[in-house]
Amino acid sequence: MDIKREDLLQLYYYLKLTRRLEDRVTSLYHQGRILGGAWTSNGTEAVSVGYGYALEKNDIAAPYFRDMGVFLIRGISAKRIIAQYLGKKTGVTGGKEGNVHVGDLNFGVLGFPSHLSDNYPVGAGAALAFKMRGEKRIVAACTGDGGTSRGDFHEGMNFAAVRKLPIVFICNNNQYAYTTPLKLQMAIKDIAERALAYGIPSKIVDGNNVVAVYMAAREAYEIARNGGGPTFIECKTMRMHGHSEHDSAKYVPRELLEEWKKKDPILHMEKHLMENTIARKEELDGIDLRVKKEIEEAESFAEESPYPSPEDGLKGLYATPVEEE
Amino acid sequence: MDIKREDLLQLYYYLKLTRRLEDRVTSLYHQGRILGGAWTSNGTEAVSVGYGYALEKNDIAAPYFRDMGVFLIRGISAKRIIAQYLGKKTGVTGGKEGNVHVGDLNFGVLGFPSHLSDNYPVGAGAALAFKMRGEKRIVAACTGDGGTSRGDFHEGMNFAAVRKLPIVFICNNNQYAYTTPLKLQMAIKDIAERALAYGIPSKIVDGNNVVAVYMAAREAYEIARNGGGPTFIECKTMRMHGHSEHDSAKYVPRELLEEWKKKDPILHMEKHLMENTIARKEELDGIDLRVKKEIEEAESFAEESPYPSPEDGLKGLYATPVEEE
Amino acid sequence: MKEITYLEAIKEAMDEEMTRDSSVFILGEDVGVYGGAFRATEGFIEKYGEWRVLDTPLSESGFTGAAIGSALVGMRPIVEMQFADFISCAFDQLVNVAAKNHYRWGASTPIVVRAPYGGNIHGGPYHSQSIEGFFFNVPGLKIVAPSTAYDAKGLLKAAIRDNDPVIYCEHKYLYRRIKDSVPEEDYIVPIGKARIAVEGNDVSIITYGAMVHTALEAARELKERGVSCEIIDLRTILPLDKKSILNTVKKTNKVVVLHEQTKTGGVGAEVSAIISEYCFEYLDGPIVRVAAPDTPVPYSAQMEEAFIPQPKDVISAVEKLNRY
Amino acid sequence: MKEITYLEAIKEAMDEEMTRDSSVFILGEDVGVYGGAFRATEGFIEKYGEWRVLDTPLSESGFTGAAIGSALVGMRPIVEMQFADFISCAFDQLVNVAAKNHYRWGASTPIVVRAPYGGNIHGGPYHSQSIEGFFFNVPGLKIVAPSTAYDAKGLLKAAIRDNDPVIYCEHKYLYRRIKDSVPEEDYIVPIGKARIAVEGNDVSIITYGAMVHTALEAARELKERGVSCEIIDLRTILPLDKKSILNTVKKTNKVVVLHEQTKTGGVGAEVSAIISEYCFEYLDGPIVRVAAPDTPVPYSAQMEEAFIPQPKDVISAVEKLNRY
Ligand SMILES: Cc1ncc(C[n+]2csc(CCOP(=O)(O)OP(=O)(O)O)c2C)c(N)n1
Ligand SMILES: Cc1ncc(C[n+]2csc(CCOP(=O)(O)OP(=O)(O)O)c2C)c(N)n1
Ligand SMILES: [Mg+2]
Ligand SMILES: [Mg+2]
Repeated sequence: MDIKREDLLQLYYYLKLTRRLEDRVTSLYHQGRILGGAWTSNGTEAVSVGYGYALEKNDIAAPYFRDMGVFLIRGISAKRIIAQYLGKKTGVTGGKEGNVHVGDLNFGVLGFPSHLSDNYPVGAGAALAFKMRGEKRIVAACTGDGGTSRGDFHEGMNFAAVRKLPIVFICNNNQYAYTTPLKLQMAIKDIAERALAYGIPSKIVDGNNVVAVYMAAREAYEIARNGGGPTFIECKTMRMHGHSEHDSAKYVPRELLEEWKKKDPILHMEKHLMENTIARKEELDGIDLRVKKEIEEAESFAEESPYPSPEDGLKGLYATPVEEE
Repeated sequence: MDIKREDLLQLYYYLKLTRRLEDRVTSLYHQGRILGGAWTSNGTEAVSVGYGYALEKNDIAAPYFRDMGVFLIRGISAKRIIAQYLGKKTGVTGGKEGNVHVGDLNFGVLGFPSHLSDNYPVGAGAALAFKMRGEKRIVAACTGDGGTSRGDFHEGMNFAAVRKLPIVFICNNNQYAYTTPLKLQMAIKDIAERALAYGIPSKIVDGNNVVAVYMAAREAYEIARNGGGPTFIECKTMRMHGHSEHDSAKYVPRELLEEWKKKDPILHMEKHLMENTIARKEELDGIDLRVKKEIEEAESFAEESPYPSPEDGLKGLYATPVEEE
Repeated sequence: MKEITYLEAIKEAMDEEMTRDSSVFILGEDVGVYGGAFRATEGFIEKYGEWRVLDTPLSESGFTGAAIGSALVGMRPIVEMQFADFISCAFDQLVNVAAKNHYRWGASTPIVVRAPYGGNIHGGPYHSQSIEGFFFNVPGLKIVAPSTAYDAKGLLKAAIRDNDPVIYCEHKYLYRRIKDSVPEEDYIVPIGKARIAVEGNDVSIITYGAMVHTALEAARELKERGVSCEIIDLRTILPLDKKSILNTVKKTNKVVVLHEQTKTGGVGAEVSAIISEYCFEYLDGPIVRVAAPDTPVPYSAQMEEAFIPQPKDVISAVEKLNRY
Repeated sequence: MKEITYLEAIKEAMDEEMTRDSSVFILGEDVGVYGGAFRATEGFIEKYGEWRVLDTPLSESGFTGAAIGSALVGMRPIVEMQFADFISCAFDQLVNVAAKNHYRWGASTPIVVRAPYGGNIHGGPYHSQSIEGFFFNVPGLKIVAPSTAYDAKGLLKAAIRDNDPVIYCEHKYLYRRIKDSVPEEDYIVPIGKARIAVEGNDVSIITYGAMVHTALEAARELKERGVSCEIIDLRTILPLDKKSILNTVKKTNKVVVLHEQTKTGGVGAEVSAIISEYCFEYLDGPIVRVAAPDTPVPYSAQMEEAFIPQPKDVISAVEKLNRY
């Protein structure tokens, strides 16, 4: 399998878009302009961008909360995301939800329920539907290293394995679950070992190399799409911010951060593109400029958007409301 | 490790006691004298007898519902068990519970909650307490093949592995979960592969060979007792009755049953004892006679026992009742 | 019209809906080859194949989650809990995923969870629970609990066609014990509508599920003693049919609320609260609840019988109230 | 006496109990090095070591189950849910294991589950839930919900010493927002006893948790308008202190029940039902409930404020009732 130049540039664009969007969110948070918390994927953007970009239009993503790249790639705009953070009516959920607890079926993104790994079985169910209906669509479901300790991880993986469903399970192993390091989460070396329990083949990829993530995902998607069943992909990376923007992550050894800083996924991609003369500095700067503008516009849009009305909160409980006479 | 002659005879005795007790329960069920359902371990008795007998007095068992051998070995008498089935006040739970949904801390047996594998984390918690207090006690927790698909299996195993707890996890792999064969439960060959996900060493033993189960358990208990952490033991066996006594198990291929009938754990043990001249036929017959009498007495005891009063059902909700003034 | 049992009604509803709509399918433990622990899906796998009648691994959260996921992309799954008691293992998926999808991000989750519930079958604490209380304070779910074959069929069809997650409480005690008439042709019983099971003037008995039959028995006896009871069968528990509740109170002015669920925090509390909030001035006496005591469901016959509300308990509550 | 915050009270209670009794320990996500998401256990791991303050894998059912197992063999674990919302993942262990152990087989399960709950903090649907409704119909559990630092400390101590499973609902909104006096010496607040927060004559407001402060604010305003409110702080939700509830009704004859939990199936329904069942004749008007609407907790400030009952809602309910 190889990858086209325009795809490489698109990957770069989405890495940048994700980074700049979340950096902006971080600033807004520190300015006190975001109501609730703010979680970013800083340092790990290659995971969501890589697996998100490898999806085809009719596929479905069942993401978790550090998957900003997926939301953007699928078509949930930066505008709606900043509006979401600000609690605006134009946010992805009209203000019902904050931050990345979102989804939009128009773009093939299942909502992320805060409860980690709930989306593993849910994703498997979407894959089941595709298989039952003979559709050539696949699902990519993602969770964090922490999420792999949950029962729903187990039940979702096992169900998908038994029914050989067209789903690929991704794990963003950023080495911490909030403050809890891997060694207090599991007694194995690689999270990929978890997949052995289900007879699901697994791969370990450099989660800071967006091309590697993309290629691994594409390959696994092809297998799934052709009836080969699930794959588990462990992306090894490192969370470079605190768990959320209020957390200074003092519990993470500074050396570890220093080490991973050098492996930054955007720097990595820039180097890759330039050293292989795929793109010149100026071209990348051009992309960055585009991104910058897009984020600025998104912010203006969000700022100018109205807040929902108090009554809006009373609407939408049921898809089929029960009429009171 | 070797095993004393008297232990071998005790293992034989408990196999017989378990079989005869459950055969009696089966008859009572078909006579309509048992209120609810009746589940037996017929054909798989070597599992619970083997792992139960390997426990030491202060250890704790966290069994599941096909572990009659464990209940008996720990000291919950056949009397109380039949009384339990009949809903008598002298039953293990005074009539609150039926069948094998029982436990008794006086004998180091944690109650079995019907929800399969709930006792994996619960067992791990007891092991945690032993480790925290520096006690040289261990826990043996058991579930069925079906139970290994549950989230609590995953969470309990993982927790025990991370904290290297003194617990041994047993799995009675009798090839069916109610009517569901292994291939619809998991996409792996051996359930022992599940243990790889936690870094827990595993063993596969012939679940119809009580000595093999006993020896494997004893060895694993020693490791756990000495700080070596958990082991997972898969006992391969075959459920020879229906799921419960109302179920004729038509969905199980007859040939499979024929094949396993030859491997009956009691026949196996008799052969072992006689061929190795550990015991003569007469001695085994003597044991059988003792067992028969014990069951007869147990039944009389149960039959003659009173039923609880309606008011008994209102008692015992709280350990510390909240006084209403 | 034809006479069928409650269990047959459930079976027919599923069968007809599966024939009508290819997006309807069933999953759960042992629903395939065996046809389910209570045989509600007997013969289905032969008829619809193993991809529309799925035997799942023993993992309630996993297969409920899978049902939700399939529903989000257009399927209409029916999840069978082997016993309602095991729904506790799927609690998180139901409460935090299914119930909140539509409110949070506008996605409809048309799943039905069949929950064989209730006691009086000597099942003991783990095979007899009434589970509606687990979900009664969870906005976004719907809960129904039929008491007749007619309603069992019509409500299940309505639930399958509904676009929201519905917990369908089917009472195990009624499966083969009751029989009544259902039309030959397709029909539904709308979610959210109670029915008047018996009209009467002196006291209202508001109830649902197996207790409707307990109420009927009590009412027959009371009639002989000259007390005329109106029995309201709620049918839908969430959301409650407020109007029917208030109407009967306005008519009789005296209310007994009856359920098999334990008393504290039961559906009866809400019914009572609705009444005293919205038609207090019509009340001619206290609102009396007849319900199970606050304990698990005991196994022994003596204790279980004392646990489950009996006609005599209803009779004495009604008589006391009638004398008030 | 000294002034401490609600959060400090929780911290002190745990600290003192851990010092007093070596069988008390804490487990949950990030309770160790970090001291918990809300810093309730800050410094504990240094003081008590990593085997009494356990950072667990992300697995609520697993570590709640482990807590139960440890309790069965003599420990007194305190389980910290990172947010109460995640207790849904441990529902089965709490409802089917912890709650039923004693009834079923006589084994006591002294665990405390700390559940940081409630809204008004812009947490949205998954970080703002009131979870008492999940457990309110489950016999065998105890549920407490303090509203002051004094009660937070005393009830937590009582919960730790109690031999039954206790769900300790600590309201996140109150953590650092309220402060009050607690004694220097050891004390407990008994489980099962409500308190009169304010004495009054015209209308009773029965409530708990953060809403006690909403009631206080409303009562101050109402006093100026000449209406004297009695405020009952339930403190224990399961089992309810019936006597205190009935006493205040007998005194004022008019009741508003107030809670942040959604209305249908809330604690208020049970309070209302108890009143109309046991002291109907004392009632001079309908029992009015002021509660959150039946939806998840929305994120945006405008919608969240409308969701959470406000003093003005209480005031208008009381005034309407007072005029009745
Ligand atoms: C079931 C559940 N329990 C607790 C939480 C609270 N929580 C939010 S994120 C988080 C840590 C997640 O770690 P991980 O899965 O590694 O993802 P990461 O944040 O590192 O990307 C926790 C404990 C949650 N979301 N879900
Ligand atoms: C969580 C849960 N779901 C469903 C059941 C109902 N049930 C009782 S036994 C059983 C099959 C168990 O299979 P397995 O674990 O293999 O044990 P076995 O009966 O074969 O010994 C089922 C589904 C249960 N006890 N617990
Ligand atoms: Mg992580
Ligand atoms: Mg089995």
